[in-house]
Amino acid sequence: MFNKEEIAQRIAQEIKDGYYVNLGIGIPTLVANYIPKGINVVLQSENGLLGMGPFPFEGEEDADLINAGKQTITTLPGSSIFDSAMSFGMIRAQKVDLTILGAMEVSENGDIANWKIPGKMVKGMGGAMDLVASAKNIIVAMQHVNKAGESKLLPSCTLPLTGVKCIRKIVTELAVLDVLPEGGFKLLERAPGVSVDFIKQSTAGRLIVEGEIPEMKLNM
Amino acid sequence: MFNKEEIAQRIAQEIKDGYYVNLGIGIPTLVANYIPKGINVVLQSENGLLGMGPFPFEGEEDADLINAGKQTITTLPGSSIFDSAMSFGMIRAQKVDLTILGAMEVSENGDIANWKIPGKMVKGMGGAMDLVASAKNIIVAMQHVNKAGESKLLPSCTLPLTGVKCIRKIVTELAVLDVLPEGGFKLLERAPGVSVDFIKQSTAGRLIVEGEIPEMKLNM
Amino acid sequence: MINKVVSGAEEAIRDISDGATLMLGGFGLCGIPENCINALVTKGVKSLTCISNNAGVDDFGIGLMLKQRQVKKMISSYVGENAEFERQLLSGELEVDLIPQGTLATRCLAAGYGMPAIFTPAGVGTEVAEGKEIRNFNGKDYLMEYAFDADFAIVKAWKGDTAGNLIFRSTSRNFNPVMAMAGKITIAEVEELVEAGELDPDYIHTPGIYVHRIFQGKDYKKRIEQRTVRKSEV
Amino acid sequence: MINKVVSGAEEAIRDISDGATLMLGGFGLCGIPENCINALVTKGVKSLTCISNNAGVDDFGIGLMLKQRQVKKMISSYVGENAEFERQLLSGELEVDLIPQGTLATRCLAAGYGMPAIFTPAGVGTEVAEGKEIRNFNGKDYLMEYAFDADFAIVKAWKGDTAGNLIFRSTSRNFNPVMAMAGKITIAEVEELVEAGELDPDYIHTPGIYVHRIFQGKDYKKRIEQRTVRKSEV
Repeated sequence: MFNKEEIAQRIAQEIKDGYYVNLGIGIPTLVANYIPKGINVVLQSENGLLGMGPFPFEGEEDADLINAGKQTITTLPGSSIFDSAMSFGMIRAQKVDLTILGAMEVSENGDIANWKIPGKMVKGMGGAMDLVASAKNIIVAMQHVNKAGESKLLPSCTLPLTGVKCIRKIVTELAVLDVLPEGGFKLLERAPGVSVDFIKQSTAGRLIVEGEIPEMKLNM
Repeated sequence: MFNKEEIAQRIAQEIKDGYYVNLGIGIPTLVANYIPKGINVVLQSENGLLGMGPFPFEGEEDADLINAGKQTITTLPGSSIFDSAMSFGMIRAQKVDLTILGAMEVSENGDIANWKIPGKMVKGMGGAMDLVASAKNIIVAMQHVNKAGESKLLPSCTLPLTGVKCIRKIVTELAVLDVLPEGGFKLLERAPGVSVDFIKQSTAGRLIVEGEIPEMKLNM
Repeated sequence: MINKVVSGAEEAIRDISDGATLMLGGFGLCGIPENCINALVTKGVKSLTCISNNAGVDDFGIGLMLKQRQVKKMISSYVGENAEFERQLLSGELEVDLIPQGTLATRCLAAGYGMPAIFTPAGVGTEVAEGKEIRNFNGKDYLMEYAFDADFAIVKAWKGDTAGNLIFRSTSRNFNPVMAMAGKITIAEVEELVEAGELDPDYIHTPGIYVHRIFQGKDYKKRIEQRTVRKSEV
Repeated sequence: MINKVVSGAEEAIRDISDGATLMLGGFGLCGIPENCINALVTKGVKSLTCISNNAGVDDFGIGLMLKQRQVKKMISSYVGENAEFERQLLSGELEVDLIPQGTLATRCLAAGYGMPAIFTPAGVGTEVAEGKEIRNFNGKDYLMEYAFDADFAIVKAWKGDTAGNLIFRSTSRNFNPVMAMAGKITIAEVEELVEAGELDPDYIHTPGIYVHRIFQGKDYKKRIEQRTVRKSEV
């Protein structure tokens, strides 16, 4: 089984040279730490920054320079700043190559729910609905099952949707899966020590298993 | 009768303190020379400039700094530069208080034709259609009759339209007229030495004359 | 140039009255119009509709107005981090309209650019789409969303000049320029107010035509919501 | 950062082939991509659709491409000042689609901002409206106009960096930033190319994400169309 850092590490392998990438809050944020050496990637923060750098050194925090998670950050040589309309303009126009975000539920046809639980205080969707509706390539980073032990990969979402038919790939602590255009979770890789049977038990939606399923490998 | 300079001078009197003004090519350009002293006015050039200044001194022309008529110009303290989308954005959003432009024909319901003569080479409408469709206050500067001696103030336009029901005021070499919301040219002032009868003969559209019509005065 | 300078926040907000619709710039606590918010709290104006990406925290930003129950309705994309907000929302004292962040930004842009409506895919197939017109272009569905109609836009810039031109610093730009374009009356508070001519025309973010009142603010706290740092390399 | 630098105009336009749709920045002769236009003339690519506010003059700008009959169709707002253009148009060799200047700019913006269509009042009640959807918002009629779909956008900036970030100078900005956002492939030629990090992130007009290829141009003529001056005060 993978921990959060390993999920992030595995997702980082999906990032290609020359990609502009938007990272959501939570596990996706960790992906930044594992971008393969030798490739050039630019991180977009939807509050209006291209070229997000690491956290500032202590004492160098700038209240005017934050990311979409409201964390103090830095810029990099070649960064640019813009307003929120342009930020979501470039997202809608699919200039961002890859979006990585968390989810509460994903359905076998690629629907995602990640913003609202009925009966609980709703904080809002932020930029998530724009991102999932626009991005050409979306990877979800999440736990395979929720705290109650229920699968988060479902035949159809039970929670209010964030977007429909948009998720292409899922990486969990158990597995890497593609969401097929025709529907269904296609198992691509399993985490070390995790059996296909266990993944089957943990997946409520239609799981497609074809041939031998290799173990996930982390390029270090 | 007024000459072009005097038409421009009369129109300049319509400009109020704090106005943002867009001046078209031809007589409207001359208006800039007669803006009353002591009032603050900002000229917008739709190629992307607020705060258009006078022509540059000889030898100081800058190929990168032109107005919508492609003439070399200057900026003023407080000028700003922006792209064409923002320029027409502020025009459509009615941030420009007054638009002054020329016309081939104006109809008694406020339609304007100023871009195309069938059978002749058409150069294009440029920004004129955007300006007339968006501006809240439009003054037309033109000759009362064309070179063939025909009235340019018509019951309805014969040339292809630039915009409909948009012209509010007309200043010609003969007269100042309002275009009434319900239709008709209401005569407000006549040029020095020009009789109401002469204006009547020169106006093909419905002319409304009420009471004594004063002579145009130029505040020098 | 036209002079847009007013004496301070109090004069700038003088005609904001009960029931007004306000846009307030900022993202989280970054780039919020601190001076004007404080003045609105002092003035005690009520039943406001506030269009702002976030709602501040309990003791800062729009949170100060919420605490005094000055806000009738929030139109935001994300409203976490505020216990008093949650209390008012759950008790029904406060209305909240949650809309996608890009939709929020683009509805401001639409107002500033004189476009009555725009199309966005954000929210298609979700509860955000309820009651809205859906239209298909090139095989993809879009929602039609309307331009905002706000009585006042209140923004915070880094520098501004007497003609109302604004420059924003770093990511405190965020919603400020698009809201500055979108208000019927736009009020800008700036950290540094300079004479017209001191800012380079090529680097103005918001042209003065969009700004009706400007003043130099004071005592900026510029609070940090999530202070994240790494250890200094020695 | 991602490096967008190519060796020059020839490499930048290498894959522009017959029948392509190009956007070309500039207003009149101000801010036009001189190097790329010259390279297109040398390459001799044909049957182009050119989206550009103007069509150059007989011996400069897009006029050079017209002279060689490389252009099948012009989409512009104003095409005067060009005798060869007029000849081709009247003889039916050249198609011309004249559209209002603001519509031209906003259809670029729409493409760059992922909006499939926009609403504008420009052209309502005129021949521009023929065949178009008209829609009333708040008592006013608007035309629905579609986002442009251009294979290449070719723009000219003042400064650019290796990451593709662009800065424009004075009114040579005009259509360049909106077209830069709108091309499937965007090519930028700049007067001065600098290393990533040399331009202040706060004053970038076009973020590098929109630019696919950038190079430092040479031998700029920057011709003036209407030289208007006043006498020097002595």
